[in-house]
Amino acid sequence: MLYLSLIAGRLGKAVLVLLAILVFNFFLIHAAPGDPALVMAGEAGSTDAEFIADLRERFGLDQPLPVQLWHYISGVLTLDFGYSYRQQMPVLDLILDRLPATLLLTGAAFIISLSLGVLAGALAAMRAGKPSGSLIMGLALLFYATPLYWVAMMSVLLFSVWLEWLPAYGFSTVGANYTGLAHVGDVALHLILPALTLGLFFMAIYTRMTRTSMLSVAQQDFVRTARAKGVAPGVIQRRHILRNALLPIITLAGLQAGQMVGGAVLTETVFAWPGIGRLMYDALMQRDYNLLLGVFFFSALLVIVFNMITDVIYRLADPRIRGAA
Amino acid sequence: MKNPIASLGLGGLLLTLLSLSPGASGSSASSDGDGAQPHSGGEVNIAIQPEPPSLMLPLVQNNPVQLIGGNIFESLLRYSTDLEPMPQLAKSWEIGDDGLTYTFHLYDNVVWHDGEPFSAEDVVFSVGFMTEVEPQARETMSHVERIETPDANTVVFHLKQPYPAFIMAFEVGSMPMVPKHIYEGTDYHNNPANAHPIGTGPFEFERWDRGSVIVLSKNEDYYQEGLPYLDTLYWHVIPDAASRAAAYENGTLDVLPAGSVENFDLERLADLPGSCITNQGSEMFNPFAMLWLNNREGPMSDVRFRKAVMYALDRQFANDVLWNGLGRIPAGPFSSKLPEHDDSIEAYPHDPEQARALLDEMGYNGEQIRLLPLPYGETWARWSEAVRQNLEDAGINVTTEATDVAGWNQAISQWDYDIAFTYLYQYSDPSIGISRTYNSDNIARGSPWNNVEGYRNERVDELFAAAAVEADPEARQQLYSEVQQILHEEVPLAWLLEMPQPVIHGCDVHNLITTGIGISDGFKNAWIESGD
Amino acid sequence: MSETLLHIERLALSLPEGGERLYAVENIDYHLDSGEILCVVGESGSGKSMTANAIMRLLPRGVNVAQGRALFAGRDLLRMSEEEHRALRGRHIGMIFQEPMTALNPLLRIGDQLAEVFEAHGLLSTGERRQRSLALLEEVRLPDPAAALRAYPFELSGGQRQRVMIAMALALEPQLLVADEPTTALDVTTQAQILGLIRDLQKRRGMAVMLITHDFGVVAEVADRVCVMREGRIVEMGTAAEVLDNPRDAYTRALIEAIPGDAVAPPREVADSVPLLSVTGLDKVYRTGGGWFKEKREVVALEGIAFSLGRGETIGVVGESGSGKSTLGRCLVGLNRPDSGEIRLDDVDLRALAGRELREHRRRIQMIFQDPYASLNPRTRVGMAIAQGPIANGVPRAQALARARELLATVGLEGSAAERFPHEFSGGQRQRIGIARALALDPELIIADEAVSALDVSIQAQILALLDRLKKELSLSLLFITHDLRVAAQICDRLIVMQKGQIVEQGSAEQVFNSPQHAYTRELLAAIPGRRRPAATPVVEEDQP
Amino acid sequence: MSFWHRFARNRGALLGVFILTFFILLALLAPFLYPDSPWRMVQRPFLAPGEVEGFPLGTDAMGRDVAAGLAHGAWVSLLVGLISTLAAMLIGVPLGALAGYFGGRVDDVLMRFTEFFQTIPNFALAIVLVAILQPSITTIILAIAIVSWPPVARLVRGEFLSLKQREYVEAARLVGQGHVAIIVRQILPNALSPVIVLASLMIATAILLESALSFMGLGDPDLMSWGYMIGAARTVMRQAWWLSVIPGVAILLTVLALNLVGDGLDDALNPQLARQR
Repeated sequence: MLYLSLIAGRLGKAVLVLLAILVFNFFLIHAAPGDPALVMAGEAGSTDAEFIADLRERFGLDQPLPVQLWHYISGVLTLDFGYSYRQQMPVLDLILDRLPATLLLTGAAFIISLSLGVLAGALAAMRAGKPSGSLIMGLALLFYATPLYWVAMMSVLLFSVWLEWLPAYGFSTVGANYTGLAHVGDVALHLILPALTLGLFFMAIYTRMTRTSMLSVAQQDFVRTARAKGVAPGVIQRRHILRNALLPIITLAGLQAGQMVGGAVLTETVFAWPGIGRLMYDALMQRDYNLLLGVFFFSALLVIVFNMITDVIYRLADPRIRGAA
Repeated sequence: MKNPIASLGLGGLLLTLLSLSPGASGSSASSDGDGAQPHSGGEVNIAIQPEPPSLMLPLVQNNPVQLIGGNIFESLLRYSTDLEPMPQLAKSWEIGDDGLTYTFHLYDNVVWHDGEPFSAEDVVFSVGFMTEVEPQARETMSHVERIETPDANTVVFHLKQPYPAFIMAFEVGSMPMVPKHIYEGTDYHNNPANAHPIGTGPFEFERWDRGSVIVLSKNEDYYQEGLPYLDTLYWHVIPDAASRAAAYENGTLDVLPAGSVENFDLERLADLPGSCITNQGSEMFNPFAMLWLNNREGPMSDVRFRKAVMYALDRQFANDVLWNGLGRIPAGPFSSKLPEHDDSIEAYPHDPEQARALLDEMGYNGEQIRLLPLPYGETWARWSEAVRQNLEDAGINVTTEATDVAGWNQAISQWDYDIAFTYLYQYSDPSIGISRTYNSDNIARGSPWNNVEGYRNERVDELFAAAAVEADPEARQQLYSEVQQILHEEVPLAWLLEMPQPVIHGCDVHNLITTGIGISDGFKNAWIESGD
Repeated sequence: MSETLLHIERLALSLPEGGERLYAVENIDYHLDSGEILCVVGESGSGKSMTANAIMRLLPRGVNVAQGRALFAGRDLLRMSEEEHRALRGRHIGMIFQEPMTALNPLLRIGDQLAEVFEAHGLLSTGERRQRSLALLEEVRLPDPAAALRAYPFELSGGQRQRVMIAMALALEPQLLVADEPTTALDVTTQAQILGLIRDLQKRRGMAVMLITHDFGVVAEVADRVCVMREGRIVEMGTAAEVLDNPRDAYTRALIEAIPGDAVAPPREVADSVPLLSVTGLDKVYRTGGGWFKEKREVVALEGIAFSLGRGETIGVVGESGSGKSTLGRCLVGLNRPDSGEIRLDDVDLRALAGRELREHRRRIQMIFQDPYASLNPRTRVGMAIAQGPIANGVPRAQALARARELLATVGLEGSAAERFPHEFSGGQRQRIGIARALALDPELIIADEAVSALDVSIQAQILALLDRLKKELSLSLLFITHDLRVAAQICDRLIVMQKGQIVEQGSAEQVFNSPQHAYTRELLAAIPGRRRPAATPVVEEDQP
Repeated sequence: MSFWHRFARNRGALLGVFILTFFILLALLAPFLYPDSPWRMVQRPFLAPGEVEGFPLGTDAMGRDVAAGLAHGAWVSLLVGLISTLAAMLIGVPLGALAGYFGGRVDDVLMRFTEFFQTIPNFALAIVLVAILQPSITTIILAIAIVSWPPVARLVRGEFLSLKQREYVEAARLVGQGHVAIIVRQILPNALSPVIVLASLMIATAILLESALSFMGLGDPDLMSWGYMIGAARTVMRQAWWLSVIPGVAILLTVLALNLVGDGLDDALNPQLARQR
């Protein structure tokens, strides 16, 4: 009951934040030079003022900004995200079309980075001061310091062009028309490079964080208690140190799962991944206001959802929070 | 008077996709003539960038739409690489001796993709459709007094006065045929059929996975026996140029339309085994790169400054380094491709000393000049860096103001720039592609495609006006020569390059380019060797 | 019955280079017989815990065994393999620690943590482990042991957790129990219970206990034998009776004498009849949570508090943690805002004032804080720390700094201390600085909140003496908040006993000690460790550092 | 033990300082080492490193000296990193300080505000900001600052929340110091250590962010930065791999060095604080 009301409270707040983001972005976007009519007219090479005026009228861009905002917001409140000026399709359809790809990419990157990162970090913590531990940390630092897009470029060069092991871009093999398992395998193959590229940076973060966290937990009194009980070192690491060390990582993971959506813009561009990050970039360049706002809305929604999931997981993981609720 | 094709032309600005060869022909021919026999079957993979907003060519005419839409839609005619009219939906045509009647005889076995028969009524409807939605078509068709359809397969246009360029008006991008039975009486922009366009072309729309691929499949009921050869066309959406190059390299892609890879990559990709490059297929458009110089204000209003800019530019370097030496340096405002080009005009040489001297003479006080690059990829970015360096070497202080496409459009159309990159299509006639840039009655805020530099010269206005209606070729040439001499002397803007538009494709793809608009005219005649 | 269980021979533990001394402990030599309680006593830094840590192999990084042996049932604990040692830990040697709040894994249920002891040594089946755990919790007298098994540590109080720790340490019936300051973090009544429990279990099981403490009261309560340490060396060892009654070493003597006795200081002159401070009807409720969807929680911190304090008088406020005594102090100085009630200073109702006027009067009440480490800004020079108050009240900077130097001298520090940073001083010295800061605004009333409880006994005595002197010299009034009745007894004229936010008893110190009226007061008094022993008269003079 | 002593004990941190010093010197000396504009086309394009004397790192696609670009780029990258971090601090520190110090409603409002910025994916926001304001060094710095201040605010708030409970802060309140004095003199100096550590890492992140923006074509077109060099080299990666590798390695080393220094600062600053608590 308390749980439910808590979630209801969070939802209420989330709706407010989302609305605020929409309004903020609305004005931000309209502050940009040019508008969709001008872009489309420019593309079409049309010189006719009537043509541009016609476009503006068709898009409702001839109305005062507050009126446009009001239309937009009242639309969103009824889950109508409007029409993409450029793609001439409902924004919601466009986004829902692209969302699964982004979720797949970020989800895979997230799982890879979190699992490998925590594993590496735990190993590094247990081998702290030894060469193997330093090696892991050195690698983590290297991954952390390397620009994401650079890794992407280099890995396409290496794995797709030179070694020809993996596809260079795209979501699946075009024209192959795989079905069932073959399709899944095909997508998975395409997923490897972008997911690794996107995950590498975050993996480095988790590695560093896990190690730091474990080393600091290792200093705590209850670890000493466990040692005094005669618990085997491996069990201490796992049951006592790692478990407690994971708490701050859960928080971080929640924050970063959301940020991955933003980070995906670069990855999606280099790997031609048909996700919402690229949709955003294109919409921005084309001043496709409705679409851009829609993408912002959904990526913010993702952040909020991830945060809530994090909260729930944190509650499950930490009895103290559960108790305080 | 403007050809509707002009509307397409500047769409090329988005990312040059159309091909046109200004003189230099490709290193290897892609078309017929290598002896192999066409055969049916197979698929071709083509890069498409950016992803088109729609495939409804009659409503949206930017480059990616036309690249794909040219396969779905057709017009009455096509035009050879020598710009001669060829049959398309019209199997033959006659022009009255008075130049006032144009009679088209249509194929009688044409059906729309949905199975409905195509008839002369559709032609009349399409003309009405296009004049309603497209300003350029409006202008072209303003010469038409009335249209008659004596029978289902004949259309007759009666013009108000002679207008020789009318025969050039039936290119697929300017006058695509629209199915009357679907669009009549509907809100064209919101017709559900826009998502699944219906044409008469050799390929039908099959599938569009947004962000990934657009698939067209063979029109089995095509009215020309045996055509098309190919079964399927895959248009791959790959936003990154390097990824497109990689995809071509590993064999995923068969065709890279002009502009889909950066110029730096051209030579390498063309040199790959089994790779061919061609410069043909953009004869109809004739793209011409230049710098707008804002004649209204600051140093640019002084002709000495504008000349100094011409002297400062190292155009040879740009052509060699950025355009693989495939372009051609223009002497004046007319592309050397045009017959009206005056060969006696000499290009301004690269001479920074001369530029400096002119700047000293005019008393240029070192004021900052804003340079607006064209936001269409790396080649243009590099070019603007080179130009900035050229100008600085001549003593002009330059700051670059980068924008995205929308910002560029805004700045140009609001005249908020000092020097700006652009390129325009000159087409097949100066009255279509060139005069619009210099005519003073074409100065109007709000469009990036008119006389945005603000140049005014009554004599030039007169000459252009007279030349456009001059029937006698010699007299016409005289008028155009005078215009060229005046403009060359007054330098209203800086002429950079007659741009090459090379297409790279696997040599196993044959008959790729058969007309003056190249790939945009569709894969009707193309076939692939392996045919797998 | 007494066979030697643990024998430590010439043990020396080296400290990392660059420290203040070379060895943490040196030349340690003692033995522990089964069935006896050995108390290792010393002040902080004496190295009293180090030996135990060495035995348990829990030495901090950088501290190493330099020489010596620790024989447990004939085997050297310091040299056996880690595996062998691990088999002993928990099974033959149990250990409990000072801080029960952090010594249990917050994410595991009590039952799992208990069962882990058996699991670590591969004993019993899962069901049996549970049964034994339950029995153990019963044995340490935890209320509702079944519920406790399912509970997480945060759901238990400090005393309950310490009982769990004891149960855990005793689970496998070890021959030796090492208890490192097991009661220091606990309230006095809880402390008494835990000590009783340890004593009781030790008797029943006949195990040996090494109890490490700084409190001679605790020693008096439970020790069979005593080992006194100072600066890493043993200064005195003997039976409890010998050492307590007849300390041979001067340091031991000083320590024992420094324990505030439980006798009341000689009755002082009756204080000014005109009260400086009078408090009536003070209420304070802490509210947490709240907001749209959260449940509110209310904790009553103060309820109907009323008392008055005369000029030059010292009142002690005693009570256990959570009794509201600190809240009272904070309300008086204005750090907390009471919900209702009156605080009158010389007939001025502080609660009715605001702005400049309030500041003017606030100045008259100053505070000395508990933690000498937290009460000074580590990045502010000592002189500035003292001068900041006067400067904020408009005294010119130079003048305030000069005055700060004088005040440092007043509290027994050199004037040059003004130029240094707090971390260059010891805890006792810092507390003197804190006092100097409180004096800088020439207050009439000083509130000392647990001002000596973080200090070693010998230092405690010095600070108490200093306060006493200052009070007389500067005719200050003092409100002395403490959980330690022995300390209160030493310095206070009158006592206020608080429980759960209410005053349960107040009266002269003598009265409260000798004839406590309220049951809670009696309980508190009874819980004072070592109270049976006749107290030594406080003779410590304040020594100048 | 002094700060420097502790810092110097960390070999990684020393290495970081060494690398960083190298790049800072390179940046400072760039106008003297390469007085000409790094944009000047001075030789044949695509010279490999060492191919022609005087061009140790070769030339780029336009025949510009890569070494000159690297030196001038060091200046831009470090400047962007430093100033945008400073700007983020200027937003984040006061907001975090006010939220943490006053708590309650102020905290609520300021934290909602912070959350708001954290809810928008930050790279996306940076792209939008730069695209909308049009790319220039100022807008890039502004955009980086706007997307990177929230963690600062959160950190500072956390520090303030815990430090304001410190007895010395209460003591300052008792002796009558005002809010401003307490925030600035009592709490802020003690909250600064973790902020400094965070700042060193943020400089690194800012450099990465700038390079990513440049890579997307949103860099300042008049300034030669490392990110620009990689972005420009992307299209010629196959012809001249070194053009993307050289600035890539420069970014990598700088970010690495900043992280090492950050770790060193963390080691050196925070134990001291822990001991003083």
